[in-house]
Amino acid sequence: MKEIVFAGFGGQGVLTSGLIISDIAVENGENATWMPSYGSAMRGGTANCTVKYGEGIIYNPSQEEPNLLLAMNQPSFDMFIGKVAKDGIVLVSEVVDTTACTRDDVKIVVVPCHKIADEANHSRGANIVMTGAIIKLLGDHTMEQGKAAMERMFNKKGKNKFSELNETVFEAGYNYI
Amino acid sequence: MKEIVFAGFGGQGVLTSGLIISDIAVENGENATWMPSYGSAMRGGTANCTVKYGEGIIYNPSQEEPNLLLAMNQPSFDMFIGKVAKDGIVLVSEVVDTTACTRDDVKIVVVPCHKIADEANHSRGANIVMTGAIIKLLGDHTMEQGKAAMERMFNKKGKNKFSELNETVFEAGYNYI
Amino acid sequence: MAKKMMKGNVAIAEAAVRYGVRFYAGYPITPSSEIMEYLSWRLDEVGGAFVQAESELSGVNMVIGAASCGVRALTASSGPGISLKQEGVSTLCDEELSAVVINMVRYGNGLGTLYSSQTDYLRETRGGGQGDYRCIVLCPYSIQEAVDMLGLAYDLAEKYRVVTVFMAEGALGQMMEPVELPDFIETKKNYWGFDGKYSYKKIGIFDRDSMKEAVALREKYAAICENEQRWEDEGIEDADYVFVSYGLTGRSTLGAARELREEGYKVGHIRPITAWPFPHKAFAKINPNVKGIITVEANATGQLIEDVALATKKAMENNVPTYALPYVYGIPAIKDIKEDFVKIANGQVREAY
Amino acid sequence: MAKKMMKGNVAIAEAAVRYGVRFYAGYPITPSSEIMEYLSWRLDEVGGAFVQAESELSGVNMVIGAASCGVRALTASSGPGISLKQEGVSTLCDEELSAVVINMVRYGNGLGTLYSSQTDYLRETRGGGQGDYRCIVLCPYSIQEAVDMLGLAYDLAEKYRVVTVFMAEGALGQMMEPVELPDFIETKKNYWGFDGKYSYKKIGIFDRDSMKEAVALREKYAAICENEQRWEDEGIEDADYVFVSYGLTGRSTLGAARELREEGYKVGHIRPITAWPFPHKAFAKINPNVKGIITVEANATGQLIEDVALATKKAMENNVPTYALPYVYGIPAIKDIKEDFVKIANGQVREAY
Amino acid sequence: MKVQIDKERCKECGLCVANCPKQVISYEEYVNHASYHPVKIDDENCIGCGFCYITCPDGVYHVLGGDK
Amino acid sequence: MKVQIDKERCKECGLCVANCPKQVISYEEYVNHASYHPVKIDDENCIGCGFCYITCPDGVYHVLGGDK
Amino acid sequence: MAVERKVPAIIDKPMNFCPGCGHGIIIRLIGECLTELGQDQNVIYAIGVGCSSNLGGGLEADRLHCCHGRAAAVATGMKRVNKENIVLTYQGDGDAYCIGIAESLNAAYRNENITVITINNTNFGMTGGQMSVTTMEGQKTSTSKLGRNCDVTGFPMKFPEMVASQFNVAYAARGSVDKPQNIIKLKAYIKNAIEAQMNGEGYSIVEVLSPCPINWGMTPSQSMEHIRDVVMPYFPIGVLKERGEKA
Amino acid sequence: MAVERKVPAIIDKPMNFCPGCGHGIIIRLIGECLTELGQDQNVIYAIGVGCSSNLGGGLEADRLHCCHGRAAAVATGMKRVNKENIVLTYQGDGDAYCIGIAESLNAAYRNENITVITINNTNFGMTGGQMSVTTMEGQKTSTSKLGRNCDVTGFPMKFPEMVASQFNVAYAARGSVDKPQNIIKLKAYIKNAIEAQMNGEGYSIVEVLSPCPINWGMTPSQSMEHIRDVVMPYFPIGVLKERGEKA
Ligand SMILES: Cc1ncc(C[n+]2csc(CCOP(=O)(O)OP(=O)(O)O)c2C)c(N)n1
Ligand SMILES: Cc1ncc(C[n+]2csc(CCOP(=O)(O)OP(=O)(O)O)c2C)c(N)n1
Ligand code: SF4
Ligand code: SF4
Ligand code: SF4
Ligand code: SF4
Ligand code: SF4
Ligand code: SF4
Ligand SMILES: [Mg+2]
Ligand SMILES: [Mg+2]
Repeated sequence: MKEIVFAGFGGQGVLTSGLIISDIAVENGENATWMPSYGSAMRGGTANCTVKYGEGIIYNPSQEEPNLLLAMNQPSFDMFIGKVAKDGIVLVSEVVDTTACTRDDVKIVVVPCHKIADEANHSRGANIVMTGAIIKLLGDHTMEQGKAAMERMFNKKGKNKFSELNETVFEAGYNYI
Repeated sequence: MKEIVFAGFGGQGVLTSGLIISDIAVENGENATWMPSYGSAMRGGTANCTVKYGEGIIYNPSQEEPNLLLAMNQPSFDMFIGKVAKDGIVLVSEVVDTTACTRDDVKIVVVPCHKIADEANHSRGANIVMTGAIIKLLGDHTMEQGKAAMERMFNKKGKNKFSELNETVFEAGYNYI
Repeated sequence: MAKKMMKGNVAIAEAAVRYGVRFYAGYPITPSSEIMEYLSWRLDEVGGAFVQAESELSGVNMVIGAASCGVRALTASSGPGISLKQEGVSTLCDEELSAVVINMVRYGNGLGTLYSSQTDYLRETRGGGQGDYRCIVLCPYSIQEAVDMLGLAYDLAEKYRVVTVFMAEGALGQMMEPVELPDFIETKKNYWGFDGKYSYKKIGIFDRDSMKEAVALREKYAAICENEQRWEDEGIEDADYVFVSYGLTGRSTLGAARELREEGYKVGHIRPITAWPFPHKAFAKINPNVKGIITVEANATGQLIEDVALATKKAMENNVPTYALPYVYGIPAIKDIKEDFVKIANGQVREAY
Repeated sequence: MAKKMMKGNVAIAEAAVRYGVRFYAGYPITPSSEIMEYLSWRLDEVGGAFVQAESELSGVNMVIGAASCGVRALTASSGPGISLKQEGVSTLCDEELSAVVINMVRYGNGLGTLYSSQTDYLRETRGGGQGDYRCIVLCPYSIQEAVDMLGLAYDLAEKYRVVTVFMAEGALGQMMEPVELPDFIETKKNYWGFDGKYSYKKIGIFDRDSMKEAVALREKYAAICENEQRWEDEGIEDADYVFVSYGLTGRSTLGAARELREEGYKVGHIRPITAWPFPHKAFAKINPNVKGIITVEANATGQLIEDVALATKKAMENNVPTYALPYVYGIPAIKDIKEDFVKIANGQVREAY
Repeated sequence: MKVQIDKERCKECGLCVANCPKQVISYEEYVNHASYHPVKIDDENCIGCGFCYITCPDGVYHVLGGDK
Repeated sequence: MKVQIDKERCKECGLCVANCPKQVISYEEYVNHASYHPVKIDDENCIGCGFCYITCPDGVYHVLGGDK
Repeated sequence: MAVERKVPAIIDKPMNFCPGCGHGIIIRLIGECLTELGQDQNVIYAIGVGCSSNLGGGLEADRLHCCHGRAAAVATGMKRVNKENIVLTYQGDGDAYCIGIAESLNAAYRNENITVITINNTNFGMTGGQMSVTTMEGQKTSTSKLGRNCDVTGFPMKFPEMVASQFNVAYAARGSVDKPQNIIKLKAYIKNAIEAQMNGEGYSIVEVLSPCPINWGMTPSQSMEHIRDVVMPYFPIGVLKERGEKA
Repeated sequence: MAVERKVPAIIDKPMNFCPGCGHGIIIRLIGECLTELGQDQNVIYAIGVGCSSNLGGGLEADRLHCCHGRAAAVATGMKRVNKENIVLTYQGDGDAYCIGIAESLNAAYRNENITVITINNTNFGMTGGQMSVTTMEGQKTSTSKLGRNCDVTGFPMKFPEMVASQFNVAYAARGSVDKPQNIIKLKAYIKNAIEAQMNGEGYSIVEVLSPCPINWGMTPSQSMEHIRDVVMPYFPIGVLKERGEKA
């Protein structure tokens, strides 16, 4: 069973990233849970969700010890770095400063997702870049499975007009690893 | 410890009679409780209360086995006659028909309280007639104690304009026994 | 002062004034209405404030407002009216405001009846509102005790900053018996009360830490449980059977227990005065070889029995059987209690726990 | 049909439609709002009715109205919103109307928080309204179970003419997991529903006899207790310790119990599916020499522990100690449960009862 | 007779008495089971106008239609 | 300088920008701790009218009084 | 020639009101209107708590005793699922305007297709005559011992005027039972209210000024005079919102 | 010459509203009025539940978070025992007019000497933008996906008009934060409301039209235009009941 925490500012799409990953797993015949942390309001601040997937029952769908942490911004990194499992992966965007981090039992991977997204003319696609990167990093699913899940997600939301751009940045993220 | 049930139509003053009796006892240094049966509304129908008095703690202030039942009307008589203690007293007004009563272990006393009250030009004083009769029947307190308690009661209620009439019918009731 | 016959609700209302209550808000309901009727004119005489609210809900929220200003505030109701106050009671506890809520308990679910009863025991002791707060629950067995205890109700509420629920059977409010009223105390304002000057810096909801508060709450409740259990007991050290019963029902049960003793049965009696904290300590004194513990209750399903079973389990080495005698409404007659006791003693009644 | 990732609240709302719910009234509150948001448009599609009420109080009374006409009616809320429905729930029970009330439990007294929790256990199982009614309380541990159980919720409510409280932790409504939705059932009207023709002669309040009804009520509740206890258990026959825990917290506890078994501890697990009637029968199967029973709970003070202690007392010969592990809010982590278990096994934790 | 009276229902409130345009309603000497003196009508002078029916809160009256 | 700015409070909502009669408000290149680009003012052309203060929901502005 | 007049079958059971109480008259009028409109076998009542509850005892029809104040919400639930039935509430002033003000107001606000009948006897009759929002200035009640002081408790509330002027309701009227002429008018109001519902026009309300001799401390006849002399000048009777009138 | 303008001390803490939310402006205005009237060290707030709750975080003053909808009742309790303090409620439209309609209305009805400030953003902001009684006809919200249908849900409620016309209140006004000119007017309304309370005139209310960019799905500036173009024509701003005016 894998546990992944997706964290960033509200509006950065971390909840959607989590959904895509969980959806891949379910389509693949595995079990999955997606658990948002819902705050006291509509208003800004940080957002995060926890996704678990794998064979068999998932006992506790809430956050315990993530195997992978996606931190899109500094507060998210600071808040969750201590919880990552030993030998876990910490995926961060280029805006995160990891120098003060004292953990040497985790692998930190920086992906310049904002830059990659901007360069692809899809500045709101930084989360998709990271989604691609996560799939590669975890190695449980293929790029095709990821793209199909993403497609389903945006179709359902009626937001498939960015479909091509999303594919581009997804691949870029995947291949960046 | 004595238990007395006062029952009649609403407005006939049975609750007041009960209060007077309980007040005599308390003034006399005894203990007493007065328990109304309060119905579901303001509206007519029957009213009753239970008074207990005597030395020491009164465990249960509610109706158990009255030593004396005052029944001002037929429904009250029918409702409570079965509950009267063995060797108890049943005091009824002249409108009550006791012929169908099967109990021979109680003493039935008829006092024509309406007639006595009417004759004294105090038609609303039938309950006071009965109060006097009860004191005599129970024999625990004197006529003077009874009159004093009655006086206190009506003074408190600001209804002492009938004070003389009340005394008259009280005495008449007392002496009728 | 000599004792005077007084109606329970009136005596309680006057006692409230004497113990410094200076705010009342509520909505009428039988059998508690006389409390507010009395205070509707009486509070004005002592410089207090009275509001007839448009509902119980609004009434308890007015009490929240007055309590937040540190004033002794009161509301009273019965049956459905108390249900409507539950959100407010939970809020009072949450904000650590102290107040007293009187429940003159009437019988029945839904609209219910006007009969006197003990049907709200589980709700009052566990809280019918959201969350897991507890109120101190006092249950008087005479008008005199009620009148005396109202001061304690406020003292405890203020000491621990909780709500005290004053849980009396409807009959206690409607009946009369001789009472001596307490003296007037000097009114004071709780230090945490608002004065418009931000003198007491009440913590705002966004600065609160629920995890820490949960720990503090548990400590507070543990302290209350340790310090504030109140009860009366009689003849329990050598008892074969122990009755547990509170309020007017407890008073009747006490009569039954004493008569049974006289008749040669070794029975004892515990009368909880605080329903929460439940008097667990009383159970430690019970004869270890007791054959059974029996509740006498005025409700339909047996409610007190749960606390009695829990206290029995906790305090006694053996698994002592507990029995419930629920008489639905009214005050159970001594005769009935005695008869039903004999059935239990003869093994004709199944234990509850 | 293949399982699809669905949000708990949405899956529950759609399941309600499929199980024949044709009326919803309520007022939004996090974390239950998505149920009403979904039904606000969905019920119209199937010819049902939806009303956004001005308050929870009004919402539950609208449900009373619809239920009195024999229609499957639903309301959902959380925290303070459920408190405001208590008078109505008591009334539904009193009038022997059936309905389902969903409580997506959030943490905290008063205004509280949005955290997922199990803080309303005692209220839901004992009734926060006036009187001594009981609601059937179902507590799902997965979205799939929730979706499957909603039909049962109505079937039971209608069989016994009571309210079923569907008590789920807030997280269950907010999370997603794979779900298969039930088929549509044919909608039907309960025979006792009003039709304007006085076909079913509902008894009026003035013709009722509370004493008789109390007896009938006890019989009904006894039948429910006898027939409707539901739970899952595992490894309790030979256990040294048995965990008892429900809902998502129970799911996490199951994980902890299995891991502990693998690590060599003889632990078992009971997961109540009905919180009322509480699965007393499960306790009869426990190893008579068990050393302790442990609740795992998401609240501040320990609530489930009361039912567990009562069931233990009732089912077991010996006075087996019971322990409470209240984790306040959220879903307790498997690691924490295991660590705290070890403390209990080492005698470092005091028993609750 | 233009009007029938259900004597057992009468509560002796007097509203019909006050509103009868012909002032033909008075009370019986006896009391009914609820101890009220029920109304009686002077049939001769009753005009069947129905004001008694209209004003009675307790369904005591039945105004008979037609030429009876 | 007629107006002081608390850059950390700005949420980049643009209300002041839209309401400045002199159109002298624009955004910084950098983001503050909450990741918003805070406002900046072209002091030269600011007339100290205070519309920015009036329309800002987040207390960013302090209009300095007097002849400063 | 006399016209036959007989208490309608659905309410033809003795009811438990005080002598001279207006409830009985109003209940009979509702029964007459329902019968004349052919709806007496097609009606569901949502009954309030108060002396109005006694209706439950006298009625041979579908009826539910609602929580105090909530009848309009209950009626909403009933009507939304049983669109073919006539749904009526029967409530006191305390029930509908004090504790139930939110439910009463919001049913009117939504223009819910129900009929609300409120009995305004200027006090809480059943519970011992406490002050209500309809209590007259200076009126003595058990919670206004010295007479109602409107400066701190508000002036008697005119609910029908409120909903007629503020919301898009179908029909609103106020009647009285003080004398035969007004009883006849009142019947027309009630009939209109039910017809409005039959036609799906939306919310209709009839408030009725009714005596409470027992709590007013008056004889029944004095009470009727009190309505005419004291209550009606403040609470004028008549139609406040005609059917078909624009909001 | 520039006039100094600075956020008043009692509210000078960053608050947690969305970018462009109107709450911040209104809160500042209240702070300014209190300060200018010398009441900033003499005030108790009864805060509603909704985005208004965030006020609790930004305020250095006595304040209580009330149960959802009940702030006017809480304020009543506060004022009755602390007559010298200024008691204000700060509530959303959902809080004051939906769940709290009974308490809000009855405080006005009693002419309780408190000041009520309601923030009308035509939806339940905090809980995800559900429909409110103030939601505009046709407005899409999370419980009116196809746009509000006023025929079954009622037309947007005008509470200040209601209490101004029906009850004996001291002062009622509606303002807006859509542009500087209106913000300046709004401040005058708030000041009048507080002054009315200082003079013991009774109940005062100011409703404020305020944007909810996040739930309206608009930018802050678009939201302000939406207020001007769509909301204000239905909810006109201005004084609805002048101080001293007869009821
Ligand atoms: C929640 C709740 N609160 C209070 C009561 C008590 N109660 C019953 S009827 C009533 C007032 C009735 O007044 P009104 O509606 O005017 O009816 P009336 O008796 O005057 O006809 C009250 C306060 C109750 N039953 N339920
Ligand atoms: C009793 C209760 N019901 C529901 C809620 C959930 N709730 C919190 S705020 C709110 C609506 C707020 O809307 P409004 O008052 O308009 O404030 P806004 O957020 O729009 O400023 C709701 C439904 C609650 N906290 N308590
Ligand atoms: S019908 Fe007319 S005249 Fe005859 S008794 Fe009745 S009111 Fe009088
Ligand atoms: S109106 Fe009816 S109840 Fe009253 S006196 Fe006449 S007949 Fe009797
Ligand atoms: S003070 Fe006036 S001119 Fe200067 S920045 Fe602010 S709004 Fe623009
Ligand atoms: S109005 Fe305030 S928060 Fe908005 S952009 Fe301007 S300074 Fe920043
Ligand atoms: S108390 Fe008043 S309203 Fe109630 S039945 Fe008696 S007279 Fe009628
Ligand atoms: S949700 Fe709306 S009202 Fe609430 S803070 Fe955000 S913009 Fe303001
Ligand atoms: Mg009334
Ligand atoms: Mg709003």
